[in-house]
Amino acid sequence: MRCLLSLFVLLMGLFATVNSYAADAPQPALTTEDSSGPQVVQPIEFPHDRHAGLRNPSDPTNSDPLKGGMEIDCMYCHTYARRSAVAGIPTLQKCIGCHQSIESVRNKPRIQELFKYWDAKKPVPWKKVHDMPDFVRFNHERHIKRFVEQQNRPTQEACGYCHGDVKQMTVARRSKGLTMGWCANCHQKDHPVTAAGGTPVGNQAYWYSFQKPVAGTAGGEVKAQDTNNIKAQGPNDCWQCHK
Amino acid sequence: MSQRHLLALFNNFEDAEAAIYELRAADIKGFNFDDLTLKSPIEHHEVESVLGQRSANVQWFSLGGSLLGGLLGFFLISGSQANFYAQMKGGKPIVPFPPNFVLTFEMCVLGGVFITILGFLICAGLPAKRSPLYNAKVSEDQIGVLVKADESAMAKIKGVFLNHQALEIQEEVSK
Amino acid sequence: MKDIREDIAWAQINQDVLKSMESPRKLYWVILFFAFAAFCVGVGCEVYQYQTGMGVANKNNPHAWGLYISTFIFWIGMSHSGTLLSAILHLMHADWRKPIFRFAEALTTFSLMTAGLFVMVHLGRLWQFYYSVPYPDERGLWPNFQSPLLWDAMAIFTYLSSSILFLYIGMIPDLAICRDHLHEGWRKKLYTLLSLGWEGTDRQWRNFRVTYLTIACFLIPLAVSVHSIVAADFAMSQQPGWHVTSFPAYFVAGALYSGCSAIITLFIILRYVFKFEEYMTLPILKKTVRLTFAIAMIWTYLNAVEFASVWYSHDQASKDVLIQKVVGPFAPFWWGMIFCGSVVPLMLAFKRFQTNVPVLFVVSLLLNLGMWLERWMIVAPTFSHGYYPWTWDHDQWPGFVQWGMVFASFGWFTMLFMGFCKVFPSVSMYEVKEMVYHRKLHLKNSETAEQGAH
Amino acid sequence: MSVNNLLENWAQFRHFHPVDDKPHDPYKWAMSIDLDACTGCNACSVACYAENNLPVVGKEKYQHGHVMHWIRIERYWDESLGVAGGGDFPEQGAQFLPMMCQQCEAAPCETVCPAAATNHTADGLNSQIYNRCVGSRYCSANCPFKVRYFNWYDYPTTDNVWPAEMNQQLNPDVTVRSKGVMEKCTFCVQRLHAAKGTAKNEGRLVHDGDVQTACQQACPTSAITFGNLVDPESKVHKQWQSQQVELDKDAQVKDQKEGGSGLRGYRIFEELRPYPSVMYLERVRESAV
Amino acid sequence: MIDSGLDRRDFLKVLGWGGAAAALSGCGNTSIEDGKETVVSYVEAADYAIPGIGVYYNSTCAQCDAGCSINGRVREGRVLKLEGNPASAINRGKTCGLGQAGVQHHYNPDRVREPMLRKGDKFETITWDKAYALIAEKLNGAKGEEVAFLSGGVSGHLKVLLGNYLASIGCKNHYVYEALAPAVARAANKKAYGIEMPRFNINKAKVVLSFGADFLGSWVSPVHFSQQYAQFRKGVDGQRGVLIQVESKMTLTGANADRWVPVRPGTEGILALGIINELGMASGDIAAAVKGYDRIRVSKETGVPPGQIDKIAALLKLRSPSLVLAGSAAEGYAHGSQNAAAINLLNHVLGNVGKTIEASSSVTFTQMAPAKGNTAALKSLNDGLAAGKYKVLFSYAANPVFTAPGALKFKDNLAKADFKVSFAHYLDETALQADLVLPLDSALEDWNTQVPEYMAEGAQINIQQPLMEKLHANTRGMGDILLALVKQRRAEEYKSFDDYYAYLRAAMLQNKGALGGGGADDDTFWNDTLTKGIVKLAGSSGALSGKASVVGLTLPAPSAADAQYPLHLIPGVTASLRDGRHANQPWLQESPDPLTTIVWDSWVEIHPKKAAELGIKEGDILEVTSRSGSIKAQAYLFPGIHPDAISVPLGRGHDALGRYAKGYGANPFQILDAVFDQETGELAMHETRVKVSKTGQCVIVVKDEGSAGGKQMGRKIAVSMSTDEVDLSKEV
Repeated sequence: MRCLLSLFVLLMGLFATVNSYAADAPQPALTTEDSSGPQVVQPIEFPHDRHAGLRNPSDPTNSDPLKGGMEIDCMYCHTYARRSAVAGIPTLQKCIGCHQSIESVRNKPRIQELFKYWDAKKPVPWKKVHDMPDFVRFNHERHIKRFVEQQNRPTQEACGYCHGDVKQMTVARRSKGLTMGWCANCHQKDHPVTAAGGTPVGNQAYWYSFQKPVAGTAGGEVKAQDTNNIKAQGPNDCWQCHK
Repeated sequence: MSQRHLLALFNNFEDAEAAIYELRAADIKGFNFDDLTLKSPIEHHEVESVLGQRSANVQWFSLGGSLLGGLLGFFLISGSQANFYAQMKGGKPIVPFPPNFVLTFEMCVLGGVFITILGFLICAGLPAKRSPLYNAKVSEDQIGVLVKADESAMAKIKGVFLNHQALEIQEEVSK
Repeated sequence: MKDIREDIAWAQINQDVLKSMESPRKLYWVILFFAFAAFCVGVGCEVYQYQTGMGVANKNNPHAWGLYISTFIFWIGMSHSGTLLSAILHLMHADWRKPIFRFAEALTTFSLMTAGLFVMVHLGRLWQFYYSVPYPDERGLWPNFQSPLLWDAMAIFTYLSSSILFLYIGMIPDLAICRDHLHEGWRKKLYTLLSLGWEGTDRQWRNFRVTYLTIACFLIPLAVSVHSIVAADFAMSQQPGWHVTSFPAYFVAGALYSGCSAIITLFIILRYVFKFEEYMTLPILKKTVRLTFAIAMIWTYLNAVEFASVWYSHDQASKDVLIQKVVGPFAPFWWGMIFCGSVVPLMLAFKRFQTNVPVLFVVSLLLNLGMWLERWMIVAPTFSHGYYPWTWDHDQWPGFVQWGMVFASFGWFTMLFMGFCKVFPSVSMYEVKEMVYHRKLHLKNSETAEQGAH
Repeated sequence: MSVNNLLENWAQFRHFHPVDDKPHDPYKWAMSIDLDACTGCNACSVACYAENNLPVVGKEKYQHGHVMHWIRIERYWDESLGVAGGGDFPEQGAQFLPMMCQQCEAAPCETVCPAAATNHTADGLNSQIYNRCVGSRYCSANCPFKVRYFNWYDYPTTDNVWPAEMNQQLNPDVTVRSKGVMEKCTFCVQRLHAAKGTAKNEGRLVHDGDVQTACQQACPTSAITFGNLVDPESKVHKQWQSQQVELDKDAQVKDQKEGGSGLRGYRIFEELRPYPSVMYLERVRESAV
Repeated sequence: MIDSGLDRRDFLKVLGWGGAAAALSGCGNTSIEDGKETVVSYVEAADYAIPGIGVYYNSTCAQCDAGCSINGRVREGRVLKLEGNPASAINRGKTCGLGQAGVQHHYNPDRVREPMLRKGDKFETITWDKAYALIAEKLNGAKGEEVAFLSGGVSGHLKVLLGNYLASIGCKNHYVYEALAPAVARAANKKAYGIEMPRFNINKAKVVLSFGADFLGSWVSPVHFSQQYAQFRKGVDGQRGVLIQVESKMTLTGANADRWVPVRPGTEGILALGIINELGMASGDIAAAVKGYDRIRVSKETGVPPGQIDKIAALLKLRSPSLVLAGSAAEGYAHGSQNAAAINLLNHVLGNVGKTIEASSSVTFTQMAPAKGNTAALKSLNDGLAAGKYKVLFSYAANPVFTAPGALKFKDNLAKADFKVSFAHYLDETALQADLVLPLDSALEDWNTQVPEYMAEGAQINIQQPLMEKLHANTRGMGDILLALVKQRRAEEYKSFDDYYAYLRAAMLQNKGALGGGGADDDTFWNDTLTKGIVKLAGSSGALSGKASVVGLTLPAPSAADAQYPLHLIPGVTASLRDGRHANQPWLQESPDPLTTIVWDSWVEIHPKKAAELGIKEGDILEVTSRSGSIKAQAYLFPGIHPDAISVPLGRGHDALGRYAKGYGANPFQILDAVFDQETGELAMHETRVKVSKTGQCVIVVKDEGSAGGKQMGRKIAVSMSTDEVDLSKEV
């Protein structure tokens, strides 16, 4: 009889754990959260740390490349990110634009390599680093608009959510999972959904924006106080990212 | 005093039954009647009247298993439907009853069957080590009675068995 | 005539049954080879289809489903025979089932395994099949629990695992016999392992009985639910000709029907091959045949109910599908189904055929053919003639890949079944002993009673 | 804990859409197609091929019914044509009907997909997620309109579907489907999302006319109108309203009027209760000739 | 949408070409771009070129001569899709299927990529310099009159440059050949209205009576007419327009008509006169001329029931203004001009001239006006070739080996020319016969101006500009080639133009004032022009001058039955394939014919009754034999055709033109008899008589229509209601 009892305790425990784990939006720990993606060998070993890294505080003029970066804004080069779904690679012209007047590094092998491409009028065959499957569509523009323009977060922080701490890297390397669960995780945190009564509806159902209309939007025009609400609506169906 | 095993083989169930009756009535010192095991090629219901009602608990496992399965089924399904943020079906609620009940039923059966089997293994003590005395005849056509008793009771028990036309008596070699 | 002789020695039973597990004859290997070859045809077809796309099976836009699904239902249906014999008849204390239920259960298990293959073969993206399996994943996604296909998967999984367990549990005492009476070798090790140390003690028997009974209780509603859920795949959809209330009952009847006819076929084969005349006696066959006849009539009735309800409904689309079946391009197959399913079984009503083995063999094969046609007639015609006339397509017929796969499923099943027969006892020895024992007891009691009356 | 969640928000989870719902907010994409204007010229269909990366399957596969046109033009003759008592010639011309996914509000396809690859979106579309699809084809089997198309072959790697150069035309905003995947008209969801993104950036809603579907844009007679049904300013809203066609009805009130309502709006297979989002306007036949 | 104001040329120059196309997408384990490792990046890029964002450029559709303006979506340097340009009066932002498929003309894998010279049976690749040198050499050895230039319809600056080139080599033999041009209509219109192509205001008419004019499908400017048609259906003054189509084979327009009137082939003119007679509105010599055409006689000769004639006449009388159109079906006979004249007379009688038929504008630069193609040109060329008059023959944008009637034996005659140069996009049938094949830029890579023949509102010059960089390095624009060739003779005159672009720009700027750019500086004007893609001009408006006249109007009695060849062959003109030059665009091959829904193949349309008579069922392979040859095609039972006629669609049956065209279907041009219109000398396309016989083979017809064969089976799918039930007034 005792064995029966203990068995039941065991089973109920099993039930509770399986059920709560399975039903409670499983977000298993990401194996790739801190690990890095494959090391990509680029045609030119581009030093992100040198360009975007923090200035050496002791030497604000920073003439020595070994002593810190130049804190260039991400979007100075990746200028398409705020205007397009695609962040894009800066044009070669952009690199040359600065480097033709930076005499100090002109003779470095990497810069010479760069100028070789320029002279041949050939684009640098940069390799993909953050390569998503073809059926995944990420919109850079919307994320920049939201984090940088609306919430005034620093660019490097906002970009870093997905791209990692690029200012520490030389050649960029994937450092976040970029899996679907990883994406969804963030969205669930940032777009909490509450039911009509105000209770948070778990971590699900962006869909409920469907039932909770933004006040006064039935018409074409929107009241001023609602515009933020419209801007903030996150994805609520699979089609947002897969189409 | 050390205990030893003794296995007697009978040609048919009546003989074995008679022998057990006698053993029970004899009340031999050094032999507890509960230490008697009947081994047979088929099931004999009648044995219960001889050995007394020894309980079978498997059905409780079945009940528990099916309840567990059903609960797990319903909540796992409903819970995941409530959490899967994009699984909206036009014309249907997010947690619909008819499909969930179907699956609850299946889970109920699944849990029931699995836990019943588990219960069977537990209650029947399977998988078991083979007992020290075993004869392949038991799985063919003979009835075996296995007793465990003190050394001192052995002779008496043997006597009883022989009285009832035991075909063969095997004794555990003394340690 | 008696179901079984009371005076068969128990040792004889062991000996006869174990003999069937001895090294196979040459013919066995030949048949096995052909079965394997047939299976390989299917593997070849699947590899081709997997690499090229489903189009090679000659399905198309209206004909979304084809022989895969119909053959799937066919095998699922066949699986109900085992449950019928071992569970339903067990609960009804019909002890004539005892010599034949083991192979029927094996039939259940293997036909389910065959059916499962068709689910896989049917998928357009087999390599992604795990998307329809409920498990907590990184994506946070679940399959759609509202889909009858998912219920189907769940029901089949439950049914298959329960059937395997049921078969196995019921076989433990026999495995112990095998362990005790076979020579050393890999088999002995296998049986030692599988018999879990069964010794036939009173405690083991007691729990065994309760377990067996309980699982039988579970299996009956399960089996019914499995085929009603398969019916739900169709009845829950909007296709004309599928959206029929009587489908679950119709499917279950059909399932039992095809299961029974498959049992007759295998009964005859095993009886002949293993010389089991002592155990698989003609009176048992007769009982099975009568059962089959009864179910055939139920099936015929439900068939008629379906037609009648469609005919008297105002659902023009369903009516069109029915007319299409009767007079359209599918007519030969539909009439074939009616002939094999409703006319041929009338022969079973005659006593002289009920024990005529050659006739029964042919009849049972025809019944199976009829039941296969039935499934095809359920699945295919409505696609060619659905709601939307613009997409009607009467010119599309299953391609060789589909036929190859159907053909291969029989090879696969034969392989599994033949393997089973040589590795496991296909007649339950302990239950036959029980049967003999009880018959003997009964005889003795009645003799005593008679004597007393004198 | 999920059980808590279930219990606390039970009412939300037992909510039936679209019957229990307030109107969609802020978007419900819908269409209306004027059959009197449609000439059956096929421009919409070709435009769809161009926009949505539809493969050209070729003669052989077309013969086997493997064609992938998301929007097809159907040509119907009068029922009386060629039968006893009817005429020998189609004297009233033919009837053309562009048929594409009707984006049903209670779509029969959604409930049956085992992998949940087709779902309902907040803006009232019937989404098809290619990468989630396992290819059971149940959705197609259950679609009364038969407007779902299955990738019977791997068209990206099939000869002469997209040979070199031809593949440069592929729209990068639309996934190219591989074998074993179901697909269908999406109401040009890539365009809808682009328009919504732009509108969001500007803190407004999408206005009528901001976005056109490819078929609508091409249609030489402007027979196709597309827009946001809940926006009272949109043309599609006005059309639905003036035709008295309501989204969540399986029979329209106007149709019960004796002597007819004089209105042309209808939806195909309304009585099957899928609540289609496409309203057709009946073709008009001149009674004077 | 971004309409760029920047110089398109600069844009193209600065675009570094990564070679790799941008990430094409795929799904699952197969993807076109799967495994591509590199990201697309540019060397330099203009501000507006943003990866992931489409840029839209205006240009002109070159798929047919209607001159629709298009708006191409370009992403990552690739043109993806063509939309209509809303600013154009011709198509107002709309396109037809043919226009949509323009990208497939550009990306077609079977384009010619290198200049090729014939070596025996094969071609070998040569350089452009060598090709030019060869042309110069051959021309030096030939007198001006020994050179002939065959082209399709050309207009704009290309036509000017071509004219200059021909003048420079002293060639006066420019044959402008279009197989399906409305040439008879032009002549008839000129006679009736004083203008070859007046403006037809379908939208202003309450009744349109069309004699075989497939204005919704392929006639003159279908996209424009389709829009007018939509307005016409919405109605003038709340009255929905009524369309009556008279023809022997149902066209797309016929399928949309309120009343489709099957008429005995060739008797359209008789019916028109019969209607005039029935109307009783004519007077004087017209009334006298039609007097004999009473309803009984007309009914007997045309096969149209008298009651039908009454109804049509009554309706025309009741509802005014109306519009009567004479289309190619009525004109394709030896008496085609007479038919057209009779039909145009109806407009005069009904008083439509000036109301629904108006004078059209034309561009003031007459040298840019389109050289209008016709089939009479083919005949003279053929005669010349047969006589061995030509040593050098150029051919551009025409494929006479495919489209010439079989009876002309054009291919054999062509062989008599010593040196044949073909400017070609693809190796079509004609290019295959050439000695030198010069690869052309596609219409989406090339510069040009285009002046449409049919002007919608005012006059306009359409700009055609490159939407992307050249796909193949060694193709050249026709303008560039002509410029290079003309420089061989007149190097001094043209030395300031590096290329055709410079020529075009200079030519446009020269007339800046007249083109509406007065006051603007050159760059602004030029950029503005390119941005818009259209130059709208006031244009010179000719006046309608024709008078109703019956002089010379004699309609022959319907031809007697031909015992040997009992059936009329009506070559079907489909909206998407036209004369077959687009047959290599797979979207068009796979786009079902609207009426039969057949794809990828030719068919013989035959009336079900006739088919029953002949024991023909759908899918039977029929042999169609005329006096000039025979072809084989599958039978399709089609109720929309006169029982005395069969129809085989044009455009298919290529034995060249690449993988999508070659070997699909049959070419009815091959069996056309060489019968010509008596007045204009145009080919009478409908005069061929044929017989059909079964070959015994049978196939499954590849079509979209299902087994229900276009019936709805009582399900309410495509529903219609009659005008007395409907209340259109409440509609939005």
